[in-house]
Amino acid sequence: MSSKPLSADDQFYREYILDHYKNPRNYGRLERPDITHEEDNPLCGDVVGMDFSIKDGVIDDIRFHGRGCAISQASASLLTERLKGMPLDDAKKINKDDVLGELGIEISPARIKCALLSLKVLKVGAYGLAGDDEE
Amino acid sequence: MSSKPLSADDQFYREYILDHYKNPRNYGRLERPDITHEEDNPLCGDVVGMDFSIKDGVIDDIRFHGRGCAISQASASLLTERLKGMPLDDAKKINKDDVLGELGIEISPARIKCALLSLKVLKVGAYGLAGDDEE
Amino acid sequence: MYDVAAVRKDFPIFETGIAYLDSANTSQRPRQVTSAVLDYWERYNSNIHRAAYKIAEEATDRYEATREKVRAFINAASTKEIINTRGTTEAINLVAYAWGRANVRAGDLIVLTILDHHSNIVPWQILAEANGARIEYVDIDERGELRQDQFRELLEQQPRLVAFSQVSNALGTINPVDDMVKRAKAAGATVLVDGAQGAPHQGVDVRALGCDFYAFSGHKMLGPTGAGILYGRRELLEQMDPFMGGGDMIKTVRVEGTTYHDLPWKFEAGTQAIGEVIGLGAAVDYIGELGMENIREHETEITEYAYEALSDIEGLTVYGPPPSRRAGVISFALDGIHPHDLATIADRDQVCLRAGHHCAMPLMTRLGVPATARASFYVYTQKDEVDRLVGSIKEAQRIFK
Amino acid sequence: MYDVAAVRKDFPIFETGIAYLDSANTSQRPRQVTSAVLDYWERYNSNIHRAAYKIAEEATDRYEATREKVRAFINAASTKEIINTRGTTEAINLVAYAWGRANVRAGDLIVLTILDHHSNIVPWQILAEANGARIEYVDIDERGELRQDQFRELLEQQPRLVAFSQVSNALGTINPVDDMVKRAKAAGATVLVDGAQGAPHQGVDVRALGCDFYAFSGHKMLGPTGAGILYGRRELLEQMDPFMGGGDMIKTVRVEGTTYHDLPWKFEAGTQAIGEVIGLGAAVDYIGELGMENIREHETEITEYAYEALSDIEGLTVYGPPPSRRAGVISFALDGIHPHDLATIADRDQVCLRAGHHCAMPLMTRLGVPATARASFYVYTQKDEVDRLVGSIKEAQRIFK
Ligand SMILES: Cc1ncc(COP(=O)(O)O)c(C=O)c1O
Ligand SMILES: Cc1ncc(COP(=O)(O)O)c(C=O)c1O
Repeated sequence: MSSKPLSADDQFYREYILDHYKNPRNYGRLERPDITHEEDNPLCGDVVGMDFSIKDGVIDDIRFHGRGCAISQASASLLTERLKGMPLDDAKKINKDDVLGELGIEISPARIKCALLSLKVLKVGAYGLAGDDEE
Repeated sequence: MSSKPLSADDQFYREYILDHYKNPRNYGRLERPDITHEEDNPLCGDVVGMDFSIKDGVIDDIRFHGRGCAISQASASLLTERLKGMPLDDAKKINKDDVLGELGIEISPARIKCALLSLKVLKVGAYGLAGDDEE
Repeated sequence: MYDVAAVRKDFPIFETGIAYLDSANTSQRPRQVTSAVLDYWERYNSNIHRAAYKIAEEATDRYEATREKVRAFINAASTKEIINTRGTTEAINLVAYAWGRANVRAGDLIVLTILDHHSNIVPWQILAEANGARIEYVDIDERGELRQDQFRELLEQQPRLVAFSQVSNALGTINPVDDMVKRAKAAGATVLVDGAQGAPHQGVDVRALGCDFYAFSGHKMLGPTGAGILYGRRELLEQMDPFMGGGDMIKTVRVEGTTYHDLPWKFEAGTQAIGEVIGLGAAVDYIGELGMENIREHETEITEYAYEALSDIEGLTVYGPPPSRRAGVISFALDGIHPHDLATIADRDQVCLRAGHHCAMPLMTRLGVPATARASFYVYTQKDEVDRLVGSIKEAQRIFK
Repeated sequence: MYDVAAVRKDFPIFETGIAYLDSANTSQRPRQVTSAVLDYWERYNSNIHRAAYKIAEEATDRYEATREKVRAFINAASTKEIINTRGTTEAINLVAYAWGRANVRAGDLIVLTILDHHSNIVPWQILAEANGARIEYVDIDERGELRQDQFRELLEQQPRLVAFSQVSNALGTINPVDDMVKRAKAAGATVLVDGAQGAPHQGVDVRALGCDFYAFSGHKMLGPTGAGILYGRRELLEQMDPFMGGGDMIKTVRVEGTTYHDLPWKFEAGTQAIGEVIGLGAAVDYIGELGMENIREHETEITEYAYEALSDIEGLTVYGPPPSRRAGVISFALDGIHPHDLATIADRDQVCLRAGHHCAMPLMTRLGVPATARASFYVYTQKDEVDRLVGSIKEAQRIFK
């Protein structure tokens, strides 16, 4: 099996996704977050929470915590990188396609929820939006 | 269709069954029956009731009433013919096979209940036996 | 032109030579439906919603695709309103338990009709008994049509629930459901429409109709047994507690308590009839290809043909409304010949005819008959089958003359 | 000798090349089962119990023949004790509603276990909430086996109901059901055994076991989806009111009230999953031909083989008891690799592996894990499929190294 050439599924676990999984960026908690929110995906046990520090309408600082599969955690790590320093109004515009695009891999329907869990945290936590529109 | 030769199903409605259906024997009610009992087959709406007059352990007189298909009514008519004058102890021994044998035709599973309704009246009415053993 | 001969080619069972006149009971299933189920069994057989591999993803997708097909078929607002059940009966019981137990109180009035199927009567009798409600039945007139005057009087008593069928399975009466739903809603009632005979033959637009619940069975509309649908208005379904508990209808289960899944899964506990639901999706597709308008036209033609042919027979009484106000169902009686005897004689000619109370005993009692014979039609019925029925009836009359 | 290669030939799906290791979730279905259903569709497709013609008689006979086959399969005293349901979940809910609502009172104790499936937990939570009962859960020890000491203590409190599974679907633990039922009965409890994983793999003799209710699913034992069984002791079933109301479960329906049909039909409202029940009968036949003893032996061999192969892998933890006390189920975890990621990688090799909570969240919470990976086996599983799983695991470890 290990002699197999690089396949679509090795792509699935591309280096930088594994890197974000093993070395998550912005991991941890903020001492005094302006917003803090956590969501879980009970069907697979993935958990992602985010702490936001907001200054003048800009995401001044951000941390995430959680546990789960590589997709959910790498997606959260990638999203925090993108959000840091972003005006809230711009953050509001981030959608599914942005998040999936950033992952840059084909996500099967069964794993979509893992990939989008961090976006749900952003949406529900930061804007109080109903979180079920990706179903 | 009417030119068809006598088939198994014409047999099914043999002359004497039709005769018993159209000219039921012992049809009506007794004035002062010793036993009277009625059963119905709610699934098809067949009803058979019997009045018994018992003297010295013998079925001295009998009448049936009811409505329903040819099978249920002919079977009742045939059974009363047989029961009239029979000692109760002998009547007790009458079983499914006797009744079906007397009809002398092949009864499909769906019609068995029609054919045996009169036997059920006899059993439950005259002996208080549970009536569901033919199921 | 509707090509019934071509349609019949999709139904292998007709090669056995039967004349099938019992479609109101259950329909036949075309190859397109059975091969959809076979495809599931042979290529991607797996459980759904817990998919960790491709074939389970395909099963999940196709299972959920049926939901969308059904949503479109009945024009519901959202797939959240489409709940898979075993059939009409389970759908109605789901409402009677999950909505009824919580919402119907002692003294409340439930309005049903005398021509309804047992499945739309007994669940409400059980509920009424449990919660102390009372039931009134709308009567029929001499044509077998619901007495609208009496219905309106009953509405003045502000019933909590009104439940009736779109089409009577026993008489074929097409009820004026649009008007009845509108009036019942205006009177403040929750309204359930039993679409078991409506969905396959008339179709429905639940949003235009405005009912709260709509129930129907897949097996009466070319789908496999074991799959049917409850439509419920989202708002009501959201408020309701679940019916059955178990796998898949939960978000989290803890010793301390449980949170339930979102709609529609909240009402789908345990492994569902996956293959059958996929088959139902194929049936909806098949009906869509034939076109509901065409189906209706074809059925009307057959029904008029049969109505005339039967009415011509001496000693034959047809129950129910004129053909213009009935669906493809004809209930009738023959002088001096019990329906069962007729069915047995017809069976010899491979004519499949129903005889009995058609699960509508209150109606039979009302009509003063123990049973009727019933012929019912669908997409594949052809005139030749009606002719064979007429032949069997004449044969019976000859035997019983 | 059990010839697994020959068995596999009966399952067309294996021609797709999948290694199917998710049989505890749902099994595959052999040609013998699917062609029995196809035969129904193509030759005698019709509704049952209202038969007025031959094909409906045949459908009725075959539908009822399944009941007798199932009766013999579990050694029930009478077919009156065999009730068709959609599956285990509906069977348990039937008991929770029809027996539980009438018999469980405020303050009563219900004893469940921490390793049960949601379908044997949530219905009782709903019942406990409705009727004010309380629930206690028997814990597991470090081997994943039920703590019998604690079970006995709970029995001293004279629970009204005790419900547990014959075999855990998540860990494969074979519970000592004979002893547990005997003790629970002696303590005066009504006892339900969830046989969803027991019936397909161990079989059961309900009379020897002595439980009051036994539930299982056809789709986990080679049958179609949509058909499962509730066994209930006749005496209890007789006393119970019906669950759902509708067609076929009644004797007479009148405006003034309704009388119910005899057992078992009292509990089968509406058109049943006829084709699926017929398919279940074929599945019982198929299992009978293989022989439950042979099936068990084959599964033990595969399970031991897999247990050893997996235990040899570094960084892999197997949950639950040693192979001698487990059924054909192995739940495990890999250091640093989430079960979902493993399943996705396995899927690339067409290895169908389950990852998740297996509808046993209370157990997952107890084990302190969010999810496990699970491989499960059945009549058709061969060692080659286990080898392919091992390959996928190693591949995952390479990728995540
Ligand atoms: C132990 C156990 N109980 C109950 C169930 C529920 O069975 P079903 O989903 O077929 O209703 C399952 C299967 O998922 C199971 O493994
Ligand atoms: C009008 C009507 N309602 C309800 C039902 C019950 O449907 P099912 O038996 O599929 O649950 C039927 C069919 O028998 C029907 O014709």
